[in-house]
Amino acid sequence: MRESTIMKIHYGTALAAVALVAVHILMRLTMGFAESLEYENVLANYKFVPYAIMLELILVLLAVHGFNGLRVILLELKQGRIYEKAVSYGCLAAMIGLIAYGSRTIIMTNMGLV
Amino acid sequence: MTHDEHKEGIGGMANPTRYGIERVAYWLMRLSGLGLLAYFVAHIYETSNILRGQVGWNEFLELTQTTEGHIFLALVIAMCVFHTVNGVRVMLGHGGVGVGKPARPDYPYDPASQNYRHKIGIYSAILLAAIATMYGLAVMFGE
Amino acid sequence: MVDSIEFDLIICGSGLAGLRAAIAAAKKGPHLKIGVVSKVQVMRSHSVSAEGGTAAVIQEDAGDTIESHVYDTVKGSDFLADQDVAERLCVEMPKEIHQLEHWGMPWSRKEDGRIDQRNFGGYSFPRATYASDKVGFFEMQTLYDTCQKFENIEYLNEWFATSIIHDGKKFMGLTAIELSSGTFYTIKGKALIIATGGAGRLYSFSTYALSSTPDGLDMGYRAGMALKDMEFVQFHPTGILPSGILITEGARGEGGYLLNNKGERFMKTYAESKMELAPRDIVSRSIMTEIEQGRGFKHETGVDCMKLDLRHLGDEKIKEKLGGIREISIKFSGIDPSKDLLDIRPVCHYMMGGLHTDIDGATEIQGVWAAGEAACNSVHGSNRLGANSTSECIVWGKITGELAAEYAMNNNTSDQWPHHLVAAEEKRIYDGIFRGRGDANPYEIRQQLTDTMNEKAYVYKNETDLVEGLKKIRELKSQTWKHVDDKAKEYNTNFSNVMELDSMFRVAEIVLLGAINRKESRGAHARTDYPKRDDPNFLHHTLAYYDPNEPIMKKHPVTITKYQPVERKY
Amino acid sequence: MAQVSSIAEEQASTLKTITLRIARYNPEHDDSSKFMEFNVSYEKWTTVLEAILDVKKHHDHSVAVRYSCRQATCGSCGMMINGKPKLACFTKISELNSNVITVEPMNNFPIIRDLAVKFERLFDTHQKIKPYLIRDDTELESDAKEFLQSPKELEQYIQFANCIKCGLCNSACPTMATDSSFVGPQALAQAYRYVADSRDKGKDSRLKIIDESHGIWRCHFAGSCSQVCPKGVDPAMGIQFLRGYLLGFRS
Ligand SMILES: Cc1cc2nc3c(=O)[nH]c(=O)nc-3n(C[C@H](O)[C@H](O)[C@H](O)COP(=O)(O)OP(=O)(O)OC[C@H]3O[C@@H](n4cnc5c(N)ncnc54)[C@H](O)[C@@H]3O)c2cc1C
Ligand code: HEM
Ligand code: SF4
Ligand code: F3S
Ligand code: FES
Repeated sequence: MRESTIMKIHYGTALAAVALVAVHILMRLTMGFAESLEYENVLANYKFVPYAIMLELILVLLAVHGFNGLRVILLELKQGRIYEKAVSYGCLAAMIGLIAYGSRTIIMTNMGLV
Repeated sequence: MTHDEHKEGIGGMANPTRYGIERVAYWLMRLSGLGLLAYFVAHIYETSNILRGQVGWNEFLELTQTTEGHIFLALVIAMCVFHTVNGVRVMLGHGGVGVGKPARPDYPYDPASQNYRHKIGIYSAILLAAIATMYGLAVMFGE
Repeated sequence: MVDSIEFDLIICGSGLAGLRAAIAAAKKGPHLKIGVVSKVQVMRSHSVSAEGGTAAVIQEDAGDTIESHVYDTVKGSDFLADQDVAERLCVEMPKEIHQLEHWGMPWSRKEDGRIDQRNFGGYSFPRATYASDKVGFFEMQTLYDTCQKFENIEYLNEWFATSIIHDGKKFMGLTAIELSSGTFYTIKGKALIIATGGAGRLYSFSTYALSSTPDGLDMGYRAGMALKDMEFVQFHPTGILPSGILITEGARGEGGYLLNNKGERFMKTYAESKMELAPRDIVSRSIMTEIEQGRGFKHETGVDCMKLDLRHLGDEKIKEKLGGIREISIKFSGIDPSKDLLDIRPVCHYMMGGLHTDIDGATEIQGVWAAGEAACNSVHGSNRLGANSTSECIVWGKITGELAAEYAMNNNTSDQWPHHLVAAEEKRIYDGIFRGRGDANPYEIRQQLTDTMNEKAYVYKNETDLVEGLKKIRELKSQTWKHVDDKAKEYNTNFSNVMELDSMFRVAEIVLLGAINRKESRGAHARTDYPKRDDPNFLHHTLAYYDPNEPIMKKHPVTITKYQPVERKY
Repeated sequence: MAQVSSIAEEQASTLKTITLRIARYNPEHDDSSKFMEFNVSYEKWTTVLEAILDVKKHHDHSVAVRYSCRQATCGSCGMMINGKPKLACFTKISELNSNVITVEPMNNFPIIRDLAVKFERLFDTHQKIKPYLIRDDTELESDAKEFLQSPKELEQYIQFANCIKCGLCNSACPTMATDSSFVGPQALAQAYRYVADSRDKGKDSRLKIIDESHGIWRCHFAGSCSQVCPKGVDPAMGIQFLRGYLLGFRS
């Protein structure tokens, strides 16, 4: 992929995340922080489909943004063909891994598999 | 390698003292990005405990409901707010917004891109991060 | 065995002349392998310091004419210029201004988008094309950047050329030291262009870059070429104190005044119609006369000086058109020209002389051309007009670049490589200089040499001073000064400094001998003991040929086409 | 030290002195860099370059240092002066306000010896971004009338054209400190210089060149380049404008 495309995604994910994370955190705060973390409330959140979709979105956006950020830092730290390939694919793999792991939580909770 | 090329290395990249506040912002941005990434990964793991049912969730929640946990969370809030606000500033800058206009430079030179708009952006990111952290601490410890 | 590399065309020197030649040659011969050899990194050549302008007739619609440019040049030269050469300069130059523009030169513009020009000394039309006051810098950038387009140009950054190898008639190669590694190389080639610039660091008070030493001239001289008209050294009226950095003539071109301690624009006494914009030789002499008659100032360093007043131009105009000298005067002298007067004094600025060439820039050795300040094709005669030098560099850069490329395409490298000459050169440098065992500090000797030139061969000269100066130079030379402390190979600037000093002795000697022999006053050569121009006896060029004992001095006729010498009045 | 001082030696009474510490290192022979200290006297206008050359003249001929114009125009004399990248010829001792002045070779450039560093990479990256007008060749090679350009259009790029290739920006940039493949602020600023020139039509081809994994995106707007530039070039500004094109903020 062109570096500009990657970086557009980086900025795009960040911008989209700003809005969504804000909602996510505000949810915590409107309810009262501790309350919001109670099991029932959390579970209820997960079961509310629009909220679950939002969580999934945040997950994808931040994983993409975060691991690309990590890739950038690692690329700048050290150079070399093999190293750079390893960093790129490594970050991609970690990103996919994290998304998969997080999605599992969201999907299973949402479908009531707990 | 580094020695041959006489690169300054991580120390030089990191050293925020020699240049202006812009360099400090650069450094905080990196740190907070990495910190947030670490928190994010941990957070995904943390929330996955919900799959272990009420007992599992509460067990894990207790682990974080300590003073250390709160301080850690406060730090995350700080990083998050700084990274977000500064991120918006950096994004605007990267798009060429607020970095001044090309003009004939007159001695003594004063680079237009290092202007008060971006400095205000940086200071407000720091300030907002501090306010949010305090608010967060108040909420967490205030119960 | 000595390390060896090979090019089709070698260009020694990467100032305006060298780079213009490289582009011309690369275009002419896209398959030629061209090597640009320079003792500084290519784009750092002295030419970047040129400030004020480049002369050309580009406003014929506004009344300027080529003819007028030719006449101004010839008159400015005090009729020692070869008039066919001057004409060539003026005819070729307009195209070059536009060519540079097409390559990206940021010329300053008029509101309607056309290239602007400013006033300069000795011209009857404002024809100095300018880009703020960083003309040479921007020209160098334009040429260097344009060079980057050509794949057949290679840059030998920081290679110090030491000698020209030839078989008595025909060029074969160069010897040079790569400074970063200290390796001695032979560079074989079919053709050579010498563009090693001026040698103003012969004087301690000088506008030149510290790298402007006579080693390039000396290299040609030792190879058997003549040095021509070396006695004509130009002193620019306005070198700022204490550094000697140039305040461009453009400052007066934009309307600056020269003031004496009575607050008068004293130039009215000396050049009523042109005032501050008379040719440089006249203005410099006027300043020295004022000082001698007690109407000068003392700078805090104790040196006599005069004042340059730019205040009435206003801050905005100074920033717009003279930003470079504004920076220089604030930084190096602590004076903001919009508020205070500048302390100035005549300063060594240009050498009219150089390696003797014909109108095409060809030297006396087959396959070798010379261009730019290192060459003397006699376009400037005994006094160059400001802004005509960058013009000369560009025009003859192009001419020699094309001719040398053509020659290189039609000739082969000789297979009889004269190993013994290379061995002799290696011995001269390493045994003679590097391992020289003197105990005098060469830097102090150099200081004394350049001070001597300053004192004995300044704006006004006379027999006694010149003879004393010559004696002093020879005495310094005979001291055991060949002393290179630094024994490392890598980046040994101690070594190159001493090689530069070695060349200074020979070239300083020729400057002084030429000045002693020329018993008249003409252009920049002003003798108090012979205050008049003497056309019957001295309307000729001076040639100096190398001889191990004493230079062989000869005369060479001046080409006069249209304009018979008359008295110069401004 | 100033050139006329030899004419007026009696001024010596006004002299003050400082300690000049010069980093000495020849990678071919030494294992590590060492500092040598010299006492040098100075006047209010003495520059660091003059002080170094004074040491070279009177104390130690072997100090390796690159210089030429001594008027901040040729770009030779960049070095670290008291920890910051500066031009030696454009830094007066009196303005440093310090009794000890430490000079070291510029960071992020391989050392040849002492204060002299290799510039090959800077020259290569400069060449890579096509630092010349791109336009139909027949137009460029004609020497007929000029392309018109108003003073306003000139102002769009003239500040970037002031670059003297001294490399100070590259030695200050945090990315350069670790990334030896980064094009660097010097070259990026020059890419912008030509893109912003109303006579040029090579924007797309230049944007393509710098849009790679060690290209323009490795700049994070740290601004150090602009803060150290001795010529007011402001590479940081040019870089953000270039990136503006790539992000579609500008056209
Ligand atoms: C301060 C100043 C301002 C000026 N302003 C103007 C002006 O406004 N208008 C104008 O028309 N003229 C001006 N001049 C004159 C003009 O700048 C010079 O005449 C012109 O730049 C000379 O260019 P050049 O190409 O001949 O050589 P230079 O630019 O002097 O270059 C010489 C080259 O030769 C190389 N070299 C020398 N010796 C060796 C060696 N032994 N081995 C390898 N390489 C070597 C050097 O490295 C360098 O690359 C000015 C001169 C000065 C001093
Ligand atoms: C939601 C608001 C956020 C915004 C607006 C934002 C914005 C940005 C921007 C603009 C950059 C590029 C900085 C540069 O190139 O100099 C960046 C880098 C980065 N971000 Fe974010 N980000 C946000 C959230 C996050 C989160 C939650 C994480 C963690 C998962 C994160 C991790 C990173 C990392 C690791 C980098 C690389 C650091 C660097 O290059 O300096 N960001 N962010
Ligand atoms: S941009 Fe400034 S600091 Fe960088 S090389 Fe050019 S002049 Fe030097
Ligand atoms: S210092 Fe480096 S990070 Fe960017 S703004 Fe300048 S290039
Ligand atoms: S010596 Fe030329 S920039 Fe300092």
